[in-house]
Amino acid sequence: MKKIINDPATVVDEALDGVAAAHADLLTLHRNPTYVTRAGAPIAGKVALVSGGGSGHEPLHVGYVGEGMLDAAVPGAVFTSPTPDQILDATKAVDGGAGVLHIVKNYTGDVLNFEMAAELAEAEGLRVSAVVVDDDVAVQDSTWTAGRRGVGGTVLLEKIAGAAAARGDDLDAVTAIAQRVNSQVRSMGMALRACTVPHSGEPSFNLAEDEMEIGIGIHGEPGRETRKLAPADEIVEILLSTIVEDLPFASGDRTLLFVNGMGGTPEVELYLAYNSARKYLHGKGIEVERSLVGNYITALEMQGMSITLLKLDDEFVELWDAPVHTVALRRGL
Amino acid sequence: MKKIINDPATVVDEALDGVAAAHADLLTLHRNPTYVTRAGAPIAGKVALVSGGGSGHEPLHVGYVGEGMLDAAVPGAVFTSPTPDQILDATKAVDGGAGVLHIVKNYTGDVLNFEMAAELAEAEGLRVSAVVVDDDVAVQDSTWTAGRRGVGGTVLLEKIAGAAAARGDDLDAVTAIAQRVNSQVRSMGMALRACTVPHSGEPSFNLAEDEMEIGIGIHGEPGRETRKLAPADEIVEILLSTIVEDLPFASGDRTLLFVNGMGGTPEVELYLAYNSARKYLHGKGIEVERSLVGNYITALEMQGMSITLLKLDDEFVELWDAPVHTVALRRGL
Amino acid sequence: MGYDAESLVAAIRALGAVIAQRRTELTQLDQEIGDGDHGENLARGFSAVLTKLRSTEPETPAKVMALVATTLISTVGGASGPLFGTAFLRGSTVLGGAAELDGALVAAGLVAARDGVVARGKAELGDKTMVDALSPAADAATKAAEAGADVAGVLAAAAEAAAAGAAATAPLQARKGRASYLGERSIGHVDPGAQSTAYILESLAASAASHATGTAV
Amino acid sequence: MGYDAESLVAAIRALGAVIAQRRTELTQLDQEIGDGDHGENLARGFSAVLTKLRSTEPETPAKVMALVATTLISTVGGASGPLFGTAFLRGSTVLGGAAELDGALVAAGLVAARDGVVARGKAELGDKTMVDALSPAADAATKAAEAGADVAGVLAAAAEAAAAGAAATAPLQARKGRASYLGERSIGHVDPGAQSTAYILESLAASAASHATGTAV
Ligand SMILES: Nc1ncnc2c1ncn2[C@@H]1O[C@H](COP(=O)(O)OP(=O)(O)O)[C@@H](O)[C@H]1O
Ligand SMILES: Nc1ncnc2c1ncn2[C@@H]1O[C@H](COP(=O)(O)OP(=O)(O)O)[C@@H](O)[C@H]1O
Ligand SMILES: [Mg+2]
Ligand SMILES: [Mg+2]
Ligand SMILES: [Mg+2]
Ligand SMILES: [Mg+2]
Repeated sequence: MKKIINDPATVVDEALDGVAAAHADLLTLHRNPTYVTRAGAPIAGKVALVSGGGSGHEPLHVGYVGEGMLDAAVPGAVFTSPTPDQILDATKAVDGGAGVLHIVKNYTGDVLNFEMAAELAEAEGLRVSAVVVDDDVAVQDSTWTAGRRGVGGTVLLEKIAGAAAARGDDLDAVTAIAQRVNSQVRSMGMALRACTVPHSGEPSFNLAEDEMEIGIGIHGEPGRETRKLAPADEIVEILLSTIVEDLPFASGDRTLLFVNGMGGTPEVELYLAYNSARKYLHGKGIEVERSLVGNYITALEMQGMSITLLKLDDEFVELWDAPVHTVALRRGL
Repeated sequence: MKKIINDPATVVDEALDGVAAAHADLLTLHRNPTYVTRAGAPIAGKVALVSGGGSGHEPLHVGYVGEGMLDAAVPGAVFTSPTPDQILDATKAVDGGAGVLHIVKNYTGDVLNFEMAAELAEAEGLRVSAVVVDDDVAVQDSTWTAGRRGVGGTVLLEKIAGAAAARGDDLDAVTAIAQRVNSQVRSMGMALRACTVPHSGEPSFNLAEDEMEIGIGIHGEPGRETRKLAPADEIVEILLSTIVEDLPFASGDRTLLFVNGMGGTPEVELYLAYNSARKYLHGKGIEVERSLVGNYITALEMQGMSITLLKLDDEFVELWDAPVHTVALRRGL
Repeated sequence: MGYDAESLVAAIRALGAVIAQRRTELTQLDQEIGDGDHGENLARGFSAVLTKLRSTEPETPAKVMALVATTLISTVGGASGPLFGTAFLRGSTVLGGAAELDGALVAAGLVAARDGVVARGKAELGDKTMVDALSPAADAATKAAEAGADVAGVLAAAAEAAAAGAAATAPLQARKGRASYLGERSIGHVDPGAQSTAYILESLAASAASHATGTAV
Repeated sequence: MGYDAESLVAAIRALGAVIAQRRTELTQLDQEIGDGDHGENLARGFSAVLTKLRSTEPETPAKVMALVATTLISTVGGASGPLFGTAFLRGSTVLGGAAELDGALVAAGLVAARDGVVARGKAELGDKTMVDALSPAADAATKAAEAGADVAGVLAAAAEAAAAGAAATAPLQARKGRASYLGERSIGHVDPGAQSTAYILESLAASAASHATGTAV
């Protein structure tokens, strides 16, 4: 296994020490249990946003802790959701009296652990609401299944809901905006090469040199389908056509186009795919009004990308453009 | 070859179209010949900074075009320096009457093409000075050889010299600061896995599963030495001990520690290495006062990292902290 | 000698060793249709349980179960952490203040565990989850207890049913948990959580059996 | 029939085809001790030259050389762009207004080209660069011209010397260009720029030879 690590068991802890040391102005790292809070937390009277999940998706979520976005992030082991006591302590640490929104990606583990934490927090008298992000159109949705995964839409939701909380919206309003983002955002991903989880030491799936995996998640899960490798334009069309039909997005719609690298994809390929995606959307009369291109929600060193499309309205644009000061997203501060 | 591209011949052009579309507020892309200028260029009375080099190192240099950093970037083909006509036109486009500083990484191709462009620009009456960055301690320096490569130090130099130009320093002063950065910065890199240049289609070198390459550059060149893969702490020590002895850095020195990903390294490994590097420096009494961790000067999807250490003084700190607004670095704007 | 807290602690210790041993195998199962951490998750949890048991001596079987439950909940994470945690917690509640276990209590504990997991995870039989091992185990345990079986007998019946249930997950298409994302591609693989459930009951049954025959575990 | 601008254009066209053919080979050489783009760089440059020659008909050999020079400079990039560009530019200057080439002019052109490359790149003989092919080629050309050789004869002598010079770079340790970063690891590989220089002269010599014998190139 080719990794710059000392010991698979201490990867996350050592990396968090690094993050805390490099960004001491922005973040505070708490231990026993582990969670990260923004400078100045709790902010009295502001709705607090707490997210979390397995590690290995960096900069998600720790990279989004700060003014205008998350108040706390709760990192689990690599690709493993955090535990209720971590989430509970983070929730209590950032509650400023206006309640706490839990932003949960729709994975059974994340949902169950956040649920247990919320029950415990409510038992202690806190107000907690939750939004479960499930934007991955690669997964067939149904009330009988675990439902769709939360992927790229999470980043956009954390930014927009964070801005709503920063401008003073109350818990119900912030929750409603978060839910509205989730209802208007769709994503799909693909991989050229799998990642290797440190404790396993083996690639999480195998692809031949001329194959790609379509519909992957962010935990090294195999996707829905293995296909022959195709040109970028074709890959983009596979992903975007599914996304566009799902919501559906229609001619005249205003959108935010987010092309995300899975961690091992060079920028030149991401911008090339972004360019291709713009052209595809242009052909459908869909307007790209805001953009995000880069590694924002990753699966360790996986090579591949995901595309996320959010339907915009004036309020979303205003909240997206609002100042933010985190490790991974910074604007106007 | 596993890449999200359409055609090896058009990779850079398509990606640049994507960059220009995604960041139209910050950048203007020019064609025939190709170069990128910042919004509002030329800025009358301000020294202009122009850098450039082969593509494949993104976000370098296009990602550093903007207020407080570069006025223009000149991208060549992948890993191939741009041509004099590109550099000349970029130089003329951003000259605000106060002269132009060329920031050149020390590769024969970059040096020769920038030299030719400077000769042509001077023949047209422009004032051009140049700084050649050569911070890579992996390469033995000597007046008889091509000398050391320019690597991670380039990013820090572009930021600091850009801030000096933004505060109104004249060409001689900006050039002197740039040269001073170059004299105080040292870097060294390593790889776990090579990258594949699109037109070649083959990895630029091969390593066994238990090997790493020490002293690599940013163009997929093999390094000075192939070694058995080692724990992160040992890798960090190999790189940092060479860096520290070279300048040399001494106990009590104030530094900026920059841990850079080569494009395919997950953030968790970069922050882990950063943490290890901090501990190593702490053991030597060297103080880390500023930090940069992430993919800032890459070699496509290469897996690996470089470490850069800059000796700080008050002026460097002030210029490093100054506002900047580019695609890849943003602060206070 | 009855099956008291000390007996249960010994069984949990043996279970910890089994989990450590099965770590790689469970992780590999999870790599095929999940995210490759199930063995790692349980190993982390049970190693924390063993550490706690070095400094605590719970007085009743219920307290042993509660210790296991809270430790798993706070160290495992993932889907299996809250689910196994809930299972042990519900089991603990059923045992009440009893100083010793008997067949009926064990069966009631397994039924409560199953109901807790279903309430939390909302999986049904056939969704290809740990429920497919735990539910037949609870049913078999109930039947055995009704037939008068002792702790060892009830656990033996439960373990056998769980093993069969786990094996029977292979041909199913997952509808819950990560494996559900794979749709039809989940078919042909045993569910890791069902398999670990079977191993847990197998280990508890083996401990109870040697306890019954006075063999050291 | 003298060796005029038209003859030289035909030779450059043939050279363009040779470079396209050698693209992969030159890139592979560069991959061993450089960054794997040398063949790509030259192919891009000469394909631009061929495109330009479709719409322009330079009147003198010097103007053909100048067209090649400026096109290479503005399309090749890398180290070899300015160096080959300089070589053709200096060669062009030496040819002046001559309508036809002769052996002496070709030799003088090669000497000027070599001097230009050395002035720009500051490499010395033995540094493992294109100079190790170009310099012996210029010397051999001078000798052949002094002995009265014609264009074909001078280029044949130059090509032979360049090929030998290129081959002789293999055991050297590079002191200039990217290969120098490898230190001792650069030993054992032929320098790509020396090899391409040899191929260029080989192609030009072949064209001159068939021109002399009236064979179509
Ligand atoms: N909704 C559910 N109900 C019951 N069991 C579930 C449910 N979802 C997942 N599981 C069980 O959890 C197991 C996976 O556990 P683990 O790998 O530790 O967690 P994660 O899936 O979060 O990585 C699955 O094999 C399955 O048996
Ligand atoms: N200083 C120099 N003087 C002469 N030739 C040089 C010098 N530096 C490099 N070269 C030649 O350039 C060749 C490499 O060209 P190329 O691969 O196109 O450019 P780059 O090295 O910029 O990728 C080398 O093989 C060598 O022959
Ligand atoms: Mg998991
Ligand atoms: Mg090159
Ligand atoms: Mg799992
Ligand atoms: Mg080269």
